[in-house]
Amino acid sequence: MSADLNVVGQSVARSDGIGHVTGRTQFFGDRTFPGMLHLKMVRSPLHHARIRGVDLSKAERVSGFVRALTWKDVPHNLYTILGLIGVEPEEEYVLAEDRVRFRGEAIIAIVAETEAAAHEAVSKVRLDLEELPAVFDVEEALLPGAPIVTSWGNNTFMYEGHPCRRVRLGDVDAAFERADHIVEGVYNTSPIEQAPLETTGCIAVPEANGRFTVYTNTQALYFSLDNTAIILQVPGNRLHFVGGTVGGGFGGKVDVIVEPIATLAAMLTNRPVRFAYSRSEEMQVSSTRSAWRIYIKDGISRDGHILARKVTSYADSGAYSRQTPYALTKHAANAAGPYAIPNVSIDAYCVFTNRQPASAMRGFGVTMASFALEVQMDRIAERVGLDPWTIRFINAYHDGDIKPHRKLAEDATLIETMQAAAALVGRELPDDLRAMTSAPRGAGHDGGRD
Amino acid sequence: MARLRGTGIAAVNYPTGMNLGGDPSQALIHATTSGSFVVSLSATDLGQGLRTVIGQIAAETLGVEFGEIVIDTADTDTGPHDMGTFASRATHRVGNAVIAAALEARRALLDVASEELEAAVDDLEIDGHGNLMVKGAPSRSVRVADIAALAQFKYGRTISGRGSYMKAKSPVDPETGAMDPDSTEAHACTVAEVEVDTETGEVTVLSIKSAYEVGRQVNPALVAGQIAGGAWMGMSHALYETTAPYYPAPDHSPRDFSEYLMPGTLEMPEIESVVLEMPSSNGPYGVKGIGEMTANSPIPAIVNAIYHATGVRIDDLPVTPEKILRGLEARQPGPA
Amino acid sequence: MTVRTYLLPRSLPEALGLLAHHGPDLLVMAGGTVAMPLINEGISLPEAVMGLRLAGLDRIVRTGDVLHIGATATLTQLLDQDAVPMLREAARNTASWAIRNMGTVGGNLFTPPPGGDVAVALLALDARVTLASTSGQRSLPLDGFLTGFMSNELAADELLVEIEVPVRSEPTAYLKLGRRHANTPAVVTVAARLEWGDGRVADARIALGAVGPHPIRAREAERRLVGTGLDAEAIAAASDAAAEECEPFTDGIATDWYRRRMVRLFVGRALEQLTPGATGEGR
Amino acid sequence: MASTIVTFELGGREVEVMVRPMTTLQAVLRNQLGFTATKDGCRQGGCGSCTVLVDGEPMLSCLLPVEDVAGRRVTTLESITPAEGLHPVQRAFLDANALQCGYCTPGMVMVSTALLDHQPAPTGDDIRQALTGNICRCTGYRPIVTAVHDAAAAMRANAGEQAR
Repeated sequence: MSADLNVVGQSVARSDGIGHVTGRTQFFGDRTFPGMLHLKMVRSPLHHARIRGVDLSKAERVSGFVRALTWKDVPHNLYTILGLIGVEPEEEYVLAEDRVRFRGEAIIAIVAETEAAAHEAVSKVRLDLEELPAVFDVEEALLPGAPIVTSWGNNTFMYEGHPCRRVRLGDVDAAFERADHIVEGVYNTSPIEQAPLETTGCIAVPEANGRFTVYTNTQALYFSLDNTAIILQVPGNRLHFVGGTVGGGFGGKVDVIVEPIATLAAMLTNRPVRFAYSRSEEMQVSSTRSAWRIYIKDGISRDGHILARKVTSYADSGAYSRQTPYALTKHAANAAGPYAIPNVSIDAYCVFTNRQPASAMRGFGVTMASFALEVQMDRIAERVGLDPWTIRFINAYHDGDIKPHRKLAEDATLIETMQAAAALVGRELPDDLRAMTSAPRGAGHDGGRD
Repeated sequence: MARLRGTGIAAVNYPTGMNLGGDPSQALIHATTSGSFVVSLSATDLGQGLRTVIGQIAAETLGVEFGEIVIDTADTDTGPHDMGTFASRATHRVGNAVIAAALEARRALLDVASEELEAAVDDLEIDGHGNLMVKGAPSRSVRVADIAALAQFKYGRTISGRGSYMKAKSPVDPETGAMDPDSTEAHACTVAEVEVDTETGEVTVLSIKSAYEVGRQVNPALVAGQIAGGAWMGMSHALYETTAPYYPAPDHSPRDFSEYLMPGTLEMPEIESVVLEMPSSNGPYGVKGIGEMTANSPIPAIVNAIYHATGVRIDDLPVTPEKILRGLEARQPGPA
Repeated sequence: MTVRTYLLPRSLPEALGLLAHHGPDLLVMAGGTVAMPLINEGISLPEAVMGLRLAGLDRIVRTGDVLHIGATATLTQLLDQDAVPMLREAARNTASWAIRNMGTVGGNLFTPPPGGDVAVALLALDARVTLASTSGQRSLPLDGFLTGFMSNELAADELLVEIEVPVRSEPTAYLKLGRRHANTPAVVTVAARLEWGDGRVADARIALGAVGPHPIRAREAERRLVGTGLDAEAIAAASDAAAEECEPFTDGIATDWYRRRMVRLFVGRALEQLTPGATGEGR
Repeated sequence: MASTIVTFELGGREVEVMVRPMTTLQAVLRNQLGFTATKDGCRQGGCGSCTVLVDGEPMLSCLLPVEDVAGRRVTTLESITPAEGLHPVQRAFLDANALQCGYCTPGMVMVSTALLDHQPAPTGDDIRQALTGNICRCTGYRPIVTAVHDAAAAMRANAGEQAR
């Protein structure tokens, strides 16, 4: 088939390569504008607190201070990224109103003539905070009496009336009864920073025609534009977003957090405004890959087939939703792994804690499921006395198999991929494994399944 | 001092596209007077090489040289809507939109050529190098560039095309979780080899060897780049990275790159890979998407290799030297 | 406070005069590798800063058996001298090439743990520091200059101008454990130096980094070595003593638990390198 | 807060800038002179993306008050890029696909260039040691190390030809 193609399949030189090696590639932050102001955030020093008062008087006297923005200046003071993909409720404030739910939450935006003046003014804002009890563990957050992070009375995202995203296929309890082995594991992962080398940022520039041009390194240009238009309550046609060259994303630049407030500041000052995260803000404030706790319980037949798999997952969303509720749905769809398992039960909880919010990162909802599942597969292999290759081959899904979410598998090539990996490392596979394919199961291919 | 070696494997799948669909990507293409084709998008390039692979897909579909394609992205005043670059969706979604736009532009080009060459559209072909000819009659060949100019100055036509790709939004059954959560699935299998210093608990990743099945490689060199970078990131996740070193405690969160640990040039393992191509039914030229998944299989492969080497199972990421040392000490009571 | 004054004296007297004139609020900076990140992020907001890069304090000169290291000599300059091999090793294990081109030996003494890898070596080498003010100079042992976390004997009107290191011939060992092999904060740093007499350890210096409020000496471990032939038993006793007497802390790099174990291990590894006949193979 | 005038050599010509006290060389290059190849990844000295050469030695422009380089010779990526074509290190980075997003690339190229100026025939360990202060989040470093090897070989071959 490749023979029919001319350029698809060829390693043509990257079209941006010369720009990259000469440094001529223009990133958003390589632009400067006359009169450009700098925005820095006053952030919560506490994990959870009630805001009793804010005193800007000393900050306002700093030489170079231009203005401060509070939540009262924000027309629609809620981020709308979930709303844009049809997920409710919107709950994260652009600037905190009466409460902060994580250390680093933005409270006041300071706009100043220079970055140094902005830093100085930020340091002079006095916050009157009443510290509240905080919760940091996904399971402690679900206990009765735990501090409530959200505005709706419990610490989970609600999926159509359920506190978790559910997937159900067959009857796991009955299959556990029949199983020869029960293998259980608990897997924990830490939050991780996307750490793109270029930090998240933008410059919003007022134009003579009343529009605003926003130079940004967002991963999703229209997401950012739509979100900004709603928060500012202006027609989208007043906004012009320019991007396309991003100094690394890895999911960290899908949150569209910086553009709305920078554009608002540009609107209120009628000057270009730059807002870019510092490296420590990128690490301590911007969204992370969520931490996970994943419980897996498997019922295994004597010959190593997985008869039933029950997965209970908790993702630490931090203080707000951002993209994590959506990640749990993707997680639930993939939490049984690339295996054919007739009985599956998955409960995937999006849990809120007083931690910096999590959101998207490379492998959204799947990376840590793959970690847990593939370590679990080795546990199963050890329990039933099979080698790690065999356990995966005999359980691998085939085209036409029903997945836990009830879509029939297509494009399944796990078996062929494992065969190629074995060949790469010189692992001699037994003939029966070498003969397998991912083709739909026929006679002799579904050996002994229930 | 003992240095123990072990190998581990992991096999994974990875879904392409925003899981529940409803995520459009659009493309517009028009020809210039000189026969170049401008592809207007609003998709962003994160460094994976989007501009390059989309240019290849456009060139392939139009039948012209890669150098004749100009990718104009991302500007909301000129580029049509795109949901964004994430979820391993860009090559799949934007590629499909560009194919649709290119086919429409190609048809407009052939319509003009048909008149100019007095031949039926179905009898025309473009050779992939910018030559347009009557099938079986190589002498009746013209340059695409000449037709593009004639379209503008003789026929007063545009040579342009519009394309959109969207997987319809899929609902989720809240009781059973029944849903359609992917467009296609790519696969990977990784074998990792590690060495563990039993006195310090330090892990050296010696090699990460993987097979990837990605449907179709539009640009093998760029795929190789994703694999090498993803393997490194997977190793980094497995052994180093955290914003909360003592999770769930929130203390000691890093502020800079000396505290936020990632492996460097002195920790590079050997990386080897093989790529299989089993084209998907719905990807552009069979593409599945590789961007995200390359970091996934190395993580459990490394963790399994550590167990194979030491007999200590660590189920908490990152696997720090301290966790290994505590595991070893728990197995063999008494000071090391 | 936005920096309103940046002073760049061209000589030591000028620097001392400026310090006396501006008083204790003047931030003194040498290589900038510690202060500049804090200023850039608005964490430190000094009004007036004095940079020492041009003050002529960057020479490394050997006089007899003493190596005089100007306070603003860079870590790269330490790599280029060969009088004291341990200092080369310490510099090589510190930060990255560009940081070594900027960071100074004097500045390393003011770097909070887990930084200060060169200071650990200097401590084991019995280095002395020279402090100067407009009213004169004084010299004191580095061991004693460092008094606590980010605190030292420097008076408000004084500058550190020089570090004096005795040049000796006995072998030394310097080991640093980080989470990476280079450009990495220390889990623990160990610098060891033994003086021998009649086949016995006559005197011992064991300095530890990243396991105390500042680089510290493991005095009990040193005592246990004196008079021994550095056999396995002596090494074990000294390692245990060092692990016992150090004051490890927990940070994002390692816990106190892990650091204490690594002190025991790396003091042992360092001493094994110093065993007569050892090949010197280490990390 | 009196501004001062600082003069230094940039890419072979003398430049004069008026700055507020303690403005970093990075800020001067990027914001005042438009030399934006020097990047801005952390301002903490931790990423290497702002690496420039001062009198031929790699330094981090984010940590360097511009007053400190008065009278000295500063080399940025713009300075080593030939009017036509590419420097051998740039060519090698391009050919080895030693880049993805491009944000670390200028710093990587500057350090590599300095290394090859000091050591025309570096070992693999020399290369890896030289690059330990430069972070890349995309490539996993292997293609970058390969590129520096390739550049060294190309520059030696080129020097050999010129000698003949």
